[in-house]
Amino acid sequence: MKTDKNKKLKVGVYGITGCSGCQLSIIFNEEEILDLLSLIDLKAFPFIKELNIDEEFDCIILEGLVANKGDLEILRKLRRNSKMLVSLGACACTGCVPAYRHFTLKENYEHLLYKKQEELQDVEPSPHDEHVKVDYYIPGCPPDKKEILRFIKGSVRGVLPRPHQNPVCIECRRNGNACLLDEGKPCLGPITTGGCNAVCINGGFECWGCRGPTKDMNLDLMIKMLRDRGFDDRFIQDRMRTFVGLKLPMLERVMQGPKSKVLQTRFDGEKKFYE
Amino acid sequence: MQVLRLEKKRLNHFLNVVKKGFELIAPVKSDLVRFSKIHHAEEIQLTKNSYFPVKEYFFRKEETLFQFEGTRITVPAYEAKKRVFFGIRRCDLNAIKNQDIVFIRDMGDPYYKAARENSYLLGYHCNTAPSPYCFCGSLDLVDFFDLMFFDKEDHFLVEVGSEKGKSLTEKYQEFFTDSQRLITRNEKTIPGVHRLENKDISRFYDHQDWKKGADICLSCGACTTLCPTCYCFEIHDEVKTADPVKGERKREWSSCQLQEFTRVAGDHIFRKEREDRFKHRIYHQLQYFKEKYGVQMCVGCGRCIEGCPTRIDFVRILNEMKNGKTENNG
Amino acid sequence: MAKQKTTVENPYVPKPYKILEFHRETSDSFTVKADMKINHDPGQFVQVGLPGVGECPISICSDSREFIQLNIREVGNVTTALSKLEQGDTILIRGPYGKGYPMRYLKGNSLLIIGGGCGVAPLKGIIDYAENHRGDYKKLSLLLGYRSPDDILFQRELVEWKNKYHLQVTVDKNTHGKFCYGAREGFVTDALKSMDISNNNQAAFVCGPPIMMKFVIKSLKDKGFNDDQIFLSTERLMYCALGVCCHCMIKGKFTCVDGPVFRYDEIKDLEDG
Amino acid sequence: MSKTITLNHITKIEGHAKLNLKIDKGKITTCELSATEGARYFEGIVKGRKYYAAHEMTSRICGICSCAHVVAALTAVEDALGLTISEQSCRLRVLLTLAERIRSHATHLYFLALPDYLGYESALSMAPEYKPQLQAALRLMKMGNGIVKLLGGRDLHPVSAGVGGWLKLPKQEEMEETGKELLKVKKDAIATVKLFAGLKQPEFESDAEWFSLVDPNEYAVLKGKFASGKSSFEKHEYRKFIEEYHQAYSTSNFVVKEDRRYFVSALARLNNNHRQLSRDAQKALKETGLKPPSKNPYHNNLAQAIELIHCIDHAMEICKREIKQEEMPEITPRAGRGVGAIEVPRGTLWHEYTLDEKGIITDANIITPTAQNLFAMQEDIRKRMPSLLKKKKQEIVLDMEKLIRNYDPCFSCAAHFLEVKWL
Ligand SMILES: Cc1cc2nc3c(=O)[nH]c(=O)nc-3n(C[C@H](O)[C@H](O)[C@H](O)COP(=O)(O)OP(=O)(O)OC[C@H]3O[C@@H](n4cnc5c(N)ncnc54)[C@H](O)[C@@H]3O)c2cc1C
Ligand code: SF4
Ligand code: SF4
Ligand code: SF4
Repeated sequence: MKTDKNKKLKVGVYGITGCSGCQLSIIFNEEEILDLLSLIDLKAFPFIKELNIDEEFDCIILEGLVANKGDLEILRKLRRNSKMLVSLGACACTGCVPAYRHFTLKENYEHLLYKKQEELQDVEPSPHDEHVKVDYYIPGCPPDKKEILRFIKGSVRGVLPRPHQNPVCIECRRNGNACLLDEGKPCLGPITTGGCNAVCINGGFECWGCRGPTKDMNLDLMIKMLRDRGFDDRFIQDRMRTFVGLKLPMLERVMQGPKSKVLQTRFDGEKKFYE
Repeated sequence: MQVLRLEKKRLNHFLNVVKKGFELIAPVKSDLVRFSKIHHAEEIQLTKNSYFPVKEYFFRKEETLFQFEGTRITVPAYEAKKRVFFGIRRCDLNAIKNQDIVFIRDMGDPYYKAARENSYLLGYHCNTAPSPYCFCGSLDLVDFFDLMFFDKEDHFLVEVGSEKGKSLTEKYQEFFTDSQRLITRNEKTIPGVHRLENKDISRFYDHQDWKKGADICLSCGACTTLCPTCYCFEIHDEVKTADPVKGERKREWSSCQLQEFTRVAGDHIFRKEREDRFKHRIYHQLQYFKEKYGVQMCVGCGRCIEGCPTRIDFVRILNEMKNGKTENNG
Repeated sequence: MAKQKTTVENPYVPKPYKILEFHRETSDSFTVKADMKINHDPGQFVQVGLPGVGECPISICSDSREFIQLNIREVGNVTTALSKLEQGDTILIRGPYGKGYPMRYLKGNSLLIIGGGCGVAPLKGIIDYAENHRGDYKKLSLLLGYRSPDDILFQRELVEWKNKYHLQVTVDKNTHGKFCYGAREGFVTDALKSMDISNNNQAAFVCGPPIMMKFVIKSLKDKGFNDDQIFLSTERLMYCALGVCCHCMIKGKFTCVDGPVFRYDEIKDLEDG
Repeated sequence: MSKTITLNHITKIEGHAKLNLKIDKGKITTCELSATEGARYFEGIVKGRKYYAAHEMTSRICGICSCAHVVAALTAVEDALGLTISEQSCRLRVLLTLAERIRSHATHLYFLALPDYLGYESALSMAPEYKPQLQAALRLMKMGNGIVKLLGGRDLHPVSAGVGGWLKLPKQEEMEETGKELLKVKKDAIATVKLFAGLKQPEFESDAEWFSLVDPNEYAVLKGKFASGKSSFEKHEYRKFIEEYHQAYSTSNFVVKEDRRYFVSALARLNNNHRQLSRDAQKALKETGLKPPSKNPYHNNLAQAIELIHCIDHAMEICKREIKQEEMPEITPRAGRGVGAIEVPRGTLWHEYTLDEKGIITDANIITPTAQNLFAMQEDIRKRMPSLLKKKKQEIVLDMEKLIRNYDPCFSCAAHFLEVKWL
């Protein structure tokens, strides 16, 4: 093959505002992490490295969202310096919980605002792709650690794994779970992009939609189903927006639209789960 | 075929003995009823049909097709676990028969074949429909089993359906006595399972009612996952981190209800509309398979309705199409 | 994991073949010649792959028992990985699969070959076949359309084709005035319209992007062609090529076993999007 | 001669922080340690949400101690709702917390702290010479992750712990299996103590007090009073003792107790509770020669290593216990205020929620260990500086970083942002 086998992919792993969980998800591939390092030329990973060589990268994997001016500067600089920018995790891809601030009342956090130095000035919490072009997304809060591996293993060979597009339900049913919607619980699996192996439902919890909406979601129907199960509109909005509110700009319109009111669905299970 | 008799009170004993020679798989109630490995025959429950079909034991959710190291390929040994399945209903037995057609007769899939060859299918005949969604009576199901257990008050009549079945009854002959009778046709019919009236759907392709189903479909794929006959799959390669020239090629379940199913390079999707995908599933079940193999693929277990989060009852939709009843659904 | 080698014929397992020749056709496509010695019909395809990357269906664009030629366009993972190979490398192939063009039944006819872009690849199989069985067919007319002169495939063969057959090449847009091979600016359909041709003892073979096929069929029908005189190649997502995985199913017909070549009357009702 | 040292991006810590030092004529004129992590206002955004969203959302404060935030939030919410959880649920929460501590300590010790001592820029570059040690670290991390995954459903941001109990309980066999695995990695923990006991630590004494939960029944995890050698108070009274204020150069708050700085950490726990360590942990402690209470913050690493042994022992005990099937309780919301204070890898974590009668969160307050330590850390740096002034700038920087990393600070946690007080 023509590819130069000695020329390893120059990779940098960085984080801006976030919980470091995504970067940990890389390290927590305990059995493969040391092997992984032999595949790539890890130029920078400040989370675990002192020496971080700031230069041209082939691939930057970036955790976290833009929350202050410093973040924005770093994001722009990394974008300039890298052939490829990968948004790692929900904060990076959708804004995650911190971006939920857009949907909360200003008075809830107003008293927390205070004077900060220039570079610490707040920026509206926002995912990477609101500011720069993103080449690949590894969504999820936290991202699936195997998915990160798959991405790295693929990209060193020039193969980008197909991004997941199927709903969480696909993996959930394959794992042999009972459907939580049948128990009256507000699971967002049907409108959420899978790839997490439905971990939340495997663990007994509902999907809160952290990996973002599927391109093919039937939002009208999802809203209708949640209403059938006794959840009010406030609940539905809050739940859907917790992780990916910024990626559901149509939510309000759809909720007010007429369609979900006329769909005839059937639900014969328990009503109301919470309260 | 020969019909034997097994006293009900001896069933558990029989199964516990079988369990010593084979892995025994039967329906168990945990949160839902599902087929799983039996530790004690007492765990088995026969009142409800299993929520998940038994197909995953033959057409596995994930199968390693082969390992590679560079371009050198090693095929794994095909699994040879000897298993006895107990409590499979008529619908699921026919589903296995239909998958046999595809995987064994048509293409000779060695993985499926090995799993099937090493299995003994012991059926359990439904005296009543185990779910309100059943409609197996509307389809042309046949007798297909190694042994079939007919539930009769205090005993089972056990019909022998194959040489394999016969060998089992001989091996465990101390449990069986000759019944001196045959199973009548009447005994083989299940009351209340004739819901599907519209069996030839070829002229309804452009019917407006498909929308009724498609509108309340989430494209979640529960229907195809829970279906005992659905068999589509995808193939992917996975490499080792330590050495990316080593790895394996894997096959895993897929679902025609997904947009991904027909997405090709350049992001073109052939069945982009939910309605097309929904329709495709029903047509494959009731028409295309029959065109190709002479039988309908669907076996009427009703799982795709019972397991669908919105309970899309395609049987009702089809019936309404036939009866010209187009109830306004918005 | 006790793995052992088995001798049972396994339909999923490809075999390694050497690349005899690697030739770049255009900026995004290339032709590979592999030392696979098989009998096949023109229009049939093989599953080509690389370990760790995957497989994809590619039509055989040659007609020989000594080797197969594949023309591949780089669009995704597998095809890009293949593009990095060179002569002497090994690739994994299984096949051939599908029903090719029914050349034997068409003996004595003239052949009208209409290709668009990378759709020309499978059609080259017919050209090579016809050349190898020159006496069996009357006239060969080739109508090949590309987006620009840079996209023209099989430039090595074109000179020969031009001498032997009736050849017309079109380009949608002539980007840099290099009018090679007598190419004309315009769409294939326009060239077809102005072509003096009838359906008399003539079979038409069409392969190209869906839109192009649609308009070509319309023009052919305007020229009096019957549905059963038109042969189409279809493309679908496929994984197994064995008629099982169901991805390539078009209303009950499997592209991989019932196709990829269909007579137009067989599938004209089948379009499901 | 004046010197300015700015450590703009301190590496090998969680989150983002910087240090600003100005030295003029041998005198320190500025010493500012600050979080530069963007403010995320978690306490603001959980307001208005229902009680059951608190743990799910605040878990996102920090990846490495996500279990801690989950358990602290659940404890606080249950406190507010007046809910008591079963003994088993409580025990499993302890196990979850211990598992997280195992992986967090292992990660910190080997990946963040050790390279400083061995003269490497990172653990990764240690790999050729120190492969066995790194593999031991990875085994410990895997152990911790495995338990978190078993109990919580996944490695980070666990989901199975819910308000009132467990949404999905682990199976008995899995617990037994885990117990066996724990026994296998215990030798790695013991080796870790040996390794860290052998490292040369600078002589230094901090002026701060050492606070942790103190529970008469066990080496405190989820219960107990907040105490140092000198004073102690109940968790509900925390606002009387802890005060937060803000500096413009940081996105994290500073916390001081009664205007005096204090530390929470593994070393604090060891100082206060070392008599309750497991037998093998006590034995290991004795062999190291470390005699608690120690005032030297550089001993925090060693304390973490010793805790590894203790956590494994404690976890093994829990794994032996039987798992009973339990239903989640019915919950009727009510108005109330609840506090959760638990021991997490880096010290004591506080969550407080006020609910209205519908169960909606009307007020929230979260104080993380790093926020509590920040001020004391800064003052330790100030105190240590004079003895370093003669050294080269490079060495000073290394020493400072080493000191900071010793506290195992987590700026992701600290900068979720607390409450403001103008200074
Ligand atoms: C019968 C047949 C003959 C073909 N002949 C040729 C040919 O001669 N020359 C040529 O350049 N191309 C041909 N194609 C198209 C070629 O198969 C696709 O371009 C190729 O699969 C893209 O694969 P990829 O992995 O590079 O792309 P990716 O987008 O990375 O594909 C990922 C997966 O999708 C599948 N896939 C994507 N697009 C297609 C597609 N259009 N058709 C089928 N599967 C697809 C592949 O199997 C692969 O596993 C043919 C397709 C079919 C069905
Ligand atoms: S539990 Fe959720 S993810 Fe699973 S099938 Fe039901 S809706 Fe889908
Ligand atoms: S199940 Fe939903 S919330 Fe859970 S990880 Fe997957 S996408 Fe995220
Ligand atoms: S289970 Fe129901 S909702 Fe889901 S894809 Fe099937 S028909 Fe649609």
